Amino acid sequence: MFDVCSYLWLIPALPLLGCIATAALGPRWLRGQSHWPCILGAVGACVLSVLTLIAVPQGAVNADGAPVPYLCSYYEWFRAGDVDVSFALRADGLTAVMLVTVTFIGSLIVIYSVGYMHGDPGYPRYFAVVSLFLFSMTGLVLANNFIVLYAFWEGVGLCSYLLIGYWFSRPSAAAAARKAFLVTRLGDIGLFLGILVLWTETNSLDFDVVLGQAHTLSAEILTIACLLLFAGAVGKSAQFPLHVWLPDAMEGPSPVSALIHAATMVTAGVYLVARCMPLFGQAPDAQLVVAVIGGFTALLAALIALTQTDLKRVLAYSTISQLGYMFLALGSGVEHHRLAALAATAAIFHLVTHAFFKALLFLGAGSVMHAMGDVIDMRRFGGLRKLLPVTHWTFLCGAAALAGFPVIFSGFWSKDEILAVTWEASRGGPHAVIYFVLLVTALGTAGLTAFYTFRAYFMTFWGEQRLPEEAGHHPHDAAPVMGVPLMILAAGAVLAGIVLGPTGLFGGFLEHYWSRSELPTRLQAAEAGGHALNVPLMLISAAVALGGIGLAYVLYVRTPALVGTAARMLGGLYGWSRNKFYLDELFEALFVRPFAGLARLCKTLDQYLVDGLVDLIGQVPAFVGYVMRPFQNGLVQFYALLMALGVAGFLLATMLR
Amino acid sequence: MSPVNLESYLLVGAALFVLGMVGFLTRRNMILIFLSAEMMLQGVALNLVAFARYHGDLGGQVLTLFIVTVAACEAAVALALILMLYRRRKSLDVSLWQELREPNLEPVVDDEPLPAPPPPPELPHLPVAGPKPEEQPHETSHV
Amino acid sequence: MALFLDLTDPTRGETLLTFVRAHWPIWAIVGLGFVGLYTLLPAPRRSAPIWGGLLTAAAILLAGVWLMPRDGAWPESVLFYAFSLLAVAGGILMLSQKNPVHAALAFALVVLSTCGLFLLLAAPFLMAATIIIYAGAIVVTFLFVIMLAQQAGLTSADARAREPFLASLTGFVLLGTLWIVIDRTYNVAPLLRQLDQVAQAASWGEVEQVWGTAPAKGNDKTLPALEPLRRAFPGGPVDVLEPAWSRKDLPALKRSAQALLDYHQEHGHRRGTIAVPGHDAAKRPELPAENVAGLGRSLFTHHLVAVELAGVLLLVATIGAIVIAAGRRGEGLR
Amino acid sequence: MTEAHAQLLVGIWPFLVPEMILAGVACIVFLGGTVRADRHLWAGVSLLGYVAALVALHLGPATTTPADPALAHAALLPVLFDPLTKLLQALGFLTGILFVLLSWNEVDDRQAADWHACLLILVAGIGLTAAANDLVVLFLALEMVSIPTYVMLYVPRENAAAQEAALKYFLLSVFSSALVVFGFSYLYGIAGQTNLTLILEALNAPETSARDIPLLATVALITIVAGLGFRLKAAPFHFYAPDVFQGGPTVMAALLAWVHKATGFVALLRVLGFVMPPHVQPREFIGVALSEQTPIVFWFLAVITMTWGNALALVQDNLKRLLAYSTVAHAGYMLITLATAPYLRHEAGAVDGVEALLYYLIAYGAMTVGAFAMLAYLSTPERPVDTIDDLAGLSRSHPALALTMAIFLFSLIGVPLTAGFTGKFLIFFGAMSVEADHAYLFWMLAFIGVVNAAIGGWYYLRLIAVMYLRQPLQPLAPRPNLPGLATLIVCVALTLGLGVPPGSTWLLRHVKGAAGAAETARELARR
Repeated sequence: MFDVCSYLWLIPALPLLGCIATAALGPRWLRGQSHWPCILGAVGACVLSVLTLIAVPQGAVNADGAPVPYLCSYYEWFRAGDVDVSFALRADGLTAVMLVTVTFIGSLIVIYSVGYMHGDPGYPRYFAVVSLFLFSMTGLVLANNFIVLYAFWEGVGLCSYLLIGYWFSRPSAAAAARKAFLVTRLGDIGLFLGILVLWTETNSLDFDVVLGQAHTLSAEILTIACLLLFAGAVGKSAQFPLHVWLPDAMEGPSPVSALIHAATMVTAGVYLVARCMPLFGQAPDAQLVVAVIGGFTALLAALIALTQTDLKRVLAYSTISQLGYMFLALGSGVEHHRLAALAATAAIFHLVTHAFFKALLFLGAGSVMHAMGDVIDMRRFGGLRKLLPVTHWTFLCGAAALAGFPVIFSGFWSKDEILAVTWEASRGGPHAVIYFVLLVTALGTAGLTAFYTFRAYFMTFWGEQRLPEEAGHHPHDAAPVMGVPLMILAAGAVLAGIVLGPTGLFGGFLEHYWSRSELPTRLQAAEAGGHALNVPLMLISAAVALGGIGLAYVLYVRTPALVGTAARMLGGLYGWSRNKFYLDELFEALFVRPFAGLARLCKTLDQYLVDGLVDLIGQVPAFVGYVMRPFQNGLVQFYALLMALGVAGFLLATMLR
Repeated sequence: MSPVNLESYLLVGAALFVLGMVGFLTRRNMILIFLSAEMMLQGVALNLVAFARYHGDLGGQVLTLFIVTVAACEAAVALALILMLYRRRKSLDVSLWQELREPNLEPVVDDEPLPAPPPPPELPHLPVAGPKPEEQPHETSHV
Repeated sequence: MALFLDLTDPTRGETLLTFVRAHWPIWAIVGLGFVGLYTLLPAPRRSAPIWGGLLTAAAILLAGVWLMPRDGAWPESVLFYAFSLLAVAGGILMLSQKNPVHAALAFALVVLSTCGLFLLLAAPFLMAATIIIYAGAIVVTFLFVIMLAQQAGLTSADARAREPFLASLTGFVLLGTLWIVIDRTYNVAPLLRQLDQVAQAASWGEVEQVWGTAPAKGNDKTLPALEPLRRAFPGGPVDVLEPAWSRKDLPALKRSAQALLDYHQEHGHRRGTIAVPGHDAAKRPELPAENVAGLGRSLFTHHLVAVELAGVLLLVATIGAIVIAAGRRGEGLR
Repeated sequence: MTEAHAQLLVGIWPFLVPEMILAGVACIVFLGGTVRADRHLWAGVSLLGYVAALVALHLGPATTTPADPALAHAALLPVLFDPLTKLLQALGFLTGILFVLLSWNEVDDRQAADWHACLLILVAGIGLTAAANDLVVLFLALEMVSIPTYVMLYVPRENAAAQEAALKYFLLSVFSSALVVFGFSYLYGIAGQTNLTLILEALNAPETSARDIPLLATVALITIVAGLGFRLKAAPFHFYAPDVFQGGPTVMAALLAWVHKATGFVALLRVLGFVMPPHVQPREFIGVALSEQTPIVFWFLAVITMTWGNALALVQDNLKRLLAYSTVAHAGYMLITLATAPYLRHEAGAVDGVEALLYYLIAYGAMTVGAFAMLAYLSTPERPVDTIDDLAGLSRSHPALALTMAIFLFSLIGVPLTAGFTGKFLIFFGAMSVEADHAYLFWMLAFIGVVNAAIGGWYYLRLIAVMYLRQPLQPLAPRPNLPGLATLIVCVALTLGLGVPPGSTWLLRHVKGAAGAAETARELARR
C-alpha cells in the first residue's frame, strides 16, 4: 500500500485536470466526447477515495487508541506573522466517508449525464463545470484548515451558480442562479466572520489547533463562533430562513440537482458542523439553535412538500427537510462526548444514505422528465409504471428509502439513529423539554415524509396512463447509460442502511474518530457503552412511516376502486357515485384539509415573508444605489459641493467629539 | 512683533478660502470657477505668509512661491482647455457639460425664467443712409 | 459621532448645541454673512440685492470689531484693516457680480489687496511676484478670454448661481468652524480673563466658579485649563498652578496666577499670539530683513530639488497647453 | 546652513538619477515629437527610459541609512530615500512600462510623443511623492502627477465626452489641491517648518498630551484627507470618477484607478506620519497618524466609501462606470487599514495596517489595470466594449481572454488563490486583531467590510456570468495587439503570482521592509 499522502492530493487534482482538459479540448476537439476527461477524473478520484477509506483505519493510533488523521502538507499558501495558511490535506474517518460518498455518487451521476445531456449545445461546458465542482467539493472535504475550507466553500458555490444558470437563456434559470448565489453568500458572511473570530481567539486556522483549543475559549465566544459558522451552514445547506434558494435551484439540469443540490454540496454545511463538533459540543446554546432550526426546517419543508405538484420541487423540499434532520441530529449531541459522537455519526450516516436515495430519486425524476419531454408537473402525467419499468422500480426503491420503509430500506436505519440521538438528548439536560418536542416533531415529519413521497410516487407511476403532448408517441425508458447508474444507486439505497447500520459497521468506523480526546472533555463521560438499537423508537417510526405510505395509497390509488365498489353496491345512486369527488372531498375534509391548510399557510409564509425578507436583503444594496444615484447628476459643481459638504461635515463632527 | 495678531491674518485667509470655495460651487462661468479656485489659493498663501512671519521662517514664503508657480501652470492648462471647450459649445457655462452622468437621470435645466431684460435704450434715429443695426437676439435659458 | 462617544474624554464632549452656544458671537457674525452672501449670489431677480449687501457689510464690520486689538490702532493696523476689507469685499464682489468681466476685475482687487497684506507680513518679493503673475498675467489673459467669449453679451448662466443655498451654507459651517479653531488656538484673552479672576479671587468659591470644583484627595483629575495654559504659555510657569489648585491653597494659587499674568506682560504677548508647542515664544526668530536674498538662498540650497521640480512642471504645463490648444489629435484612444 | 547639511544636500542628487533620466527622456520625446510622429518609436524610447531608470535605481545608492549617527538629521532633508520610497520608485517604473505597453497601440501616431512624455513625467512624480519629506516637495510631486493627467485626459481624443471628462477632472483636481494646500498651511503653522519630520516632531512636543493633536492639526487632517481623498476616490470626494472613467480613454481610467490612488495613499502615509523615516531617532512620535482623531475619521471614511461604491456599482450597466465604482469600493477597503494601523499590535511578523495597505495597493493595481487593459484590448472603433452586454459570449469567441478577465474579476471579488483574496485577508484580519479598548469598533469595521465584499461579489460575478452564460450579440473582434497582450499577461501573472507563494511571501517581505519604519512610531505610541 502506498503512503496516503502520496496520492491524497490526486483526489482533487484528477477532477481539476478533467476540468482543464474538458475546457481546453472540449469545444474544439472533443465535442460529443467531452465527458471522457470528466468521467476519468471522477472515477479515478473515486478509486483513490476508496483506497483512502481503507487506509485510514490502518494508520497510527494515539494514546487513546484512536487513529491519528493523516495530515499531508503540500504547499504553504502564505504566512503572515502567526497566521500560517498552507495547503494541507487531511484524511481521517469523516473525510474518507465524505470523499467516498462524493466521488462515488459523482461518478455515477457523471455517467448518467452522458445520456441525459446528450445533444445539448453546452455539452463540454457542463462537464467542465461538473469536474470543477468535484474538485472543489473534494477539496472542501480534504481541507485541513478553515481558510482552505472557505476557499473551496466559495468554489462549490460558484459551480452551483454556474450550473443552476446552465440554461441561461431561460430567465427563470438566471434568476434562480442569482438568488442561490445571493442567499448562500449571506450565510458565507457568517462563516467568514466565524473563522475570523476563531482566528482572533486561537491565533490559528488549523482544525487540529482550533478544535483542540476549544475548551480554553469562553462560553460566549464559543457560542458566537459556533452560531456564525452555523450561519454559513444554514446558507449552504438551505436551512430556514435561507432555504429559499434550493427549490428554485431545480432550474438546473436534473443530474446537477441530484449531485449538487441533493447529494453533495448542500451537505457541506452538515460536514462543517460535524467537523467542528468539538466546538459545538461545548456550546450547548449554539447546539440548541442548531437543533431547533434543523427540526423546524424539517417540519416546514415537509409541510410545503405536501402540496407541490412539480416532482422535482417535491424532492427539493424533501432535501431541505432531510437536511433539517441532519442538523437536528447534530444539535442533539449535547451533554456528553459519547452523545456528541453519536450525534455526528448519525448525521453523517443519514448524509450518506440520503446521498444515495436522493440522488437516485432526482435521477429518476430526470429520467421521467427525459421521457415526458421535459414536463415535470405531476398532474400532467400518470401511470408510468408500465412505460418506464427501470425508472419505476428504482424510483420505488428511492421513495421507500426516503419514506423510511421499515427494515429493508436505508432511510429507515439512518433516520432511526437520528431519532435515537434526539431521544437521548431529551432524557436530561437543561433543554430536555425542547428536545422532546423536537423528537415529536421529527416523528411527525417522518409521517409527512412518507406521505408526500408516496403521493409523488403514486401520482407519477400509478393510476391510469396519461402522457403530455410533449412526450411524443413513444416515450422510452432510460437508456443503459442512464439505467445502470440508477440501478447501482438503487442497490445502494436499499442496502446501505441494513449493511452499515444495524451491523454497527458505519458507527464503529466513524465513532472511533469521534471518541478522540478532542471531543468535549469537560463533559461527563456517558454511562452507556456501545449504542444499542432503540427498539421502541424504531417501532414507532416504522408505524408512522407505514401510516404515511398507507394514507397516500388510500388517497391516490385506492380511492377510485373504493368509489367503483360503492357505485356497484348502491346501483341507483350511480349519479352520486359518479361524483367520486364527494369522497375525495370527504377525505380532503378529514385528512387533507387540515394538513393542506397548514401546508398552504407555510407556503404562503415562506413565499411572502421569508422569501420576501431574503429578497429584501438582496435588494437593499441595489435600493441604496438607486437612492444615491441622483447625486451623480453630471454637474461638476454639484460634485464639488458634495466634496465641500464632506469637508465641512467631517470638520464639524471632529470638533464636536 | 506686529501689532496685528496672527489670528486676524488667519481669519482673513480662511475667509478668502471659504469665499473662493463658495464661488467655485456657485459661479457657472468656467473662467470664474477657475479664478475662484485661485482665490482659495490666495487664502492659503495668506495663511502661509502670516505663519512665516509669525515663526520667523522663510519656508512659508517658499511654499507660497511654489503655489503661485503651480497656479500659473494650471492657469496655462486651464486657458487652453477652456478655449477648446468654448469652441465646441460656444459658451463658458459649465453646466452645459453634464452628458456624463448616471444613466436614466434627467439633465438639470434652469427652470426659473430670467426676468425680462430692461428695455433696450432708445436708439438714436439714424439717417436712412446708414444700415439699420440688427436686433441682438435675447439669450434664452438653456440647459 | 455617538459611536465613538466612549472613546472620548467625557469632560471634552460637546454637543452641537453647546458648541454653538459657546461661540455664539462667531456664529452670529458668520450667520449674518451667510444670509447676506446667499442673497447676493447671482439669481434671476428684479431688484438689486441691497439687503444682502447691507447684511454682508454688517458681518464684515462686526468681524472687524471682534478682531480689533485693545491697545490702540497703529498705522500697520489701519493698513491691515484696509487691505483685508478690500480683499474680503473683493471676494464677495467676485461672487456676486453677474458680469464676468467685473467679477474677474474683483478678483484682481482681491489679489492686489492680498499683496498689500504680504507687504505687511514682510514678504515684498512675494508681493511683487504675485502681482506680476496673478494680476499681470493670469487675470489679464482670462479677461481677454471672457471678452472674447462674451461678445454676445451676458449669458443666462452668469445670472444664476448653482446651488446658492447649499453652497453658502457649506461656506458658513466651514468658516464658522475655522474661525473657532483659530480663536481657540490663538486667542489667549479668555485664559487671561480666567487668570485675572483667579488672581483677584477673594474666596475659594470664586476660583471654583472659574475652574470648577477641585478634586478630592487622590483623585487624578487635573486642572481643566492646564492644557490650554501650557499651550498658550510655552515655557511659562504653568506647572506651579496645578499643585496649588489640587491642594486648594488659595494664596499660592493667586500667586501663581499673578506670576503667569506677569510673565505674559513681560513677554509682550498680546491677544492672539502664541501657542507654538515646543517653541519658546520669547526666543522666536525674526524674519531676515533681506527678503529677496534670503528667499533666493533658501530656494537654491535647501529647496533646490523643488526648484527643479517646478521647472519640470512649467515645462509640462507649457507643452500641455500648446498641445491642448494646437491639437495634434485624432480619435485614437478609447 | 551647516557644513554637514550642505554635504547632505549634495548627497541626495545620486538618488534622483532615475527621475532625472525620466525627465530627460521626456524632454527628448517632447522635442522629437515635433519632428516625427511615430508611436512605435516614441513608445520604444520611453520604454528604454523606464528600463534605464530601473537600472539606475538598482545600481544607485541604497537607502539613506541610519548607520552613521552624523546623518541623523538626514531626516531634515526635503527628500528621503527609505525603503518605502524605493518600493514606490520601482513600482512606478514598472507601472510606466506596463502603461507604455498598454497604450502602445492605443494612441495615434500624432499624439504618441506627447502622451508618452507626459507619462514619463507622471511616473517620475510617483517616486517623488513617496520621497517627499517636505511640504514643498510633496505639493510639487503631487502636481507632477496631476498636470500631465490633465493633458493625457484631453489630448488623445477630441470628442465631447473626452472633453467633458477632462474638464471635470481638471476643475475638481484644482479644487482638491486647494484643499490639500490649505491643510499644508496649517501644518506649517503648527511647526513653522515645511519639513515633515519637524512638523511631526512639533506635534509630539512634550507639552501636548498623548494622542491628542492641536485643533489646527485636526483641520489640516480633515482638509488633507479630503484633498487626497479625491485621488483615492474616497466618498464623498469620488464623484468625478465614474464620469471621467466613462468619458476618458480606457488607459486613463486604468491610470486614475491605480496610479492616482497609490500616490494619494503614499502621500497620506507620509504627511500624516504613518511611516516615519527609519533614521529618525526613536523619540516618541505621535504625529497625526497616531492621534485620537485620525482613526475615527478614517473609520467613517472607509465605511461611507465602501458602501457607496458597492451600492452604486450594483446598478451600473456601463463597464467603465462599474469599474469606477469598484475602485471607490476598493478605496474603502484600503482605508480600513489606515483606521486600524495605529492600533495594531506589532508582534513578530504580524501584518500591520500599512503593510496590508501596500500589499493591497499592489495587488489591486495588478487586477484593476488588467481589467481595464482587457477592455482596451477588446475594444475596436467598429465594435466598442462599453456596456456589460458587449462582453456577452466572450467565453465562446475568446476562451483564453474570458478566462483572463474572469481571473481579474475573481481577484476583485477576493476569491482565494488570487492576490485580491490575500490582500483582503490581510486587511480584515488586521482589523480583527486590533487589541485596544474599543476593539469592537474595528470588529464592526471588519464586519461591514466583509458584508461589502460579499455585496461586491455580486456585480463582478454578473460580468462573469455574462461572459460565460450568454450568447454574444455581435461577436467581438479584437485586433491582434502584441503589447496589449503583453500587458494582460503581466497583469494576470501578477494577480495570480502575488496571491500565492512564493509571490505573496516575496511581496509581503518587501512591503514589510517599506512599512518597517512605522514600527518604531507605533511601538513608542503604545508605551
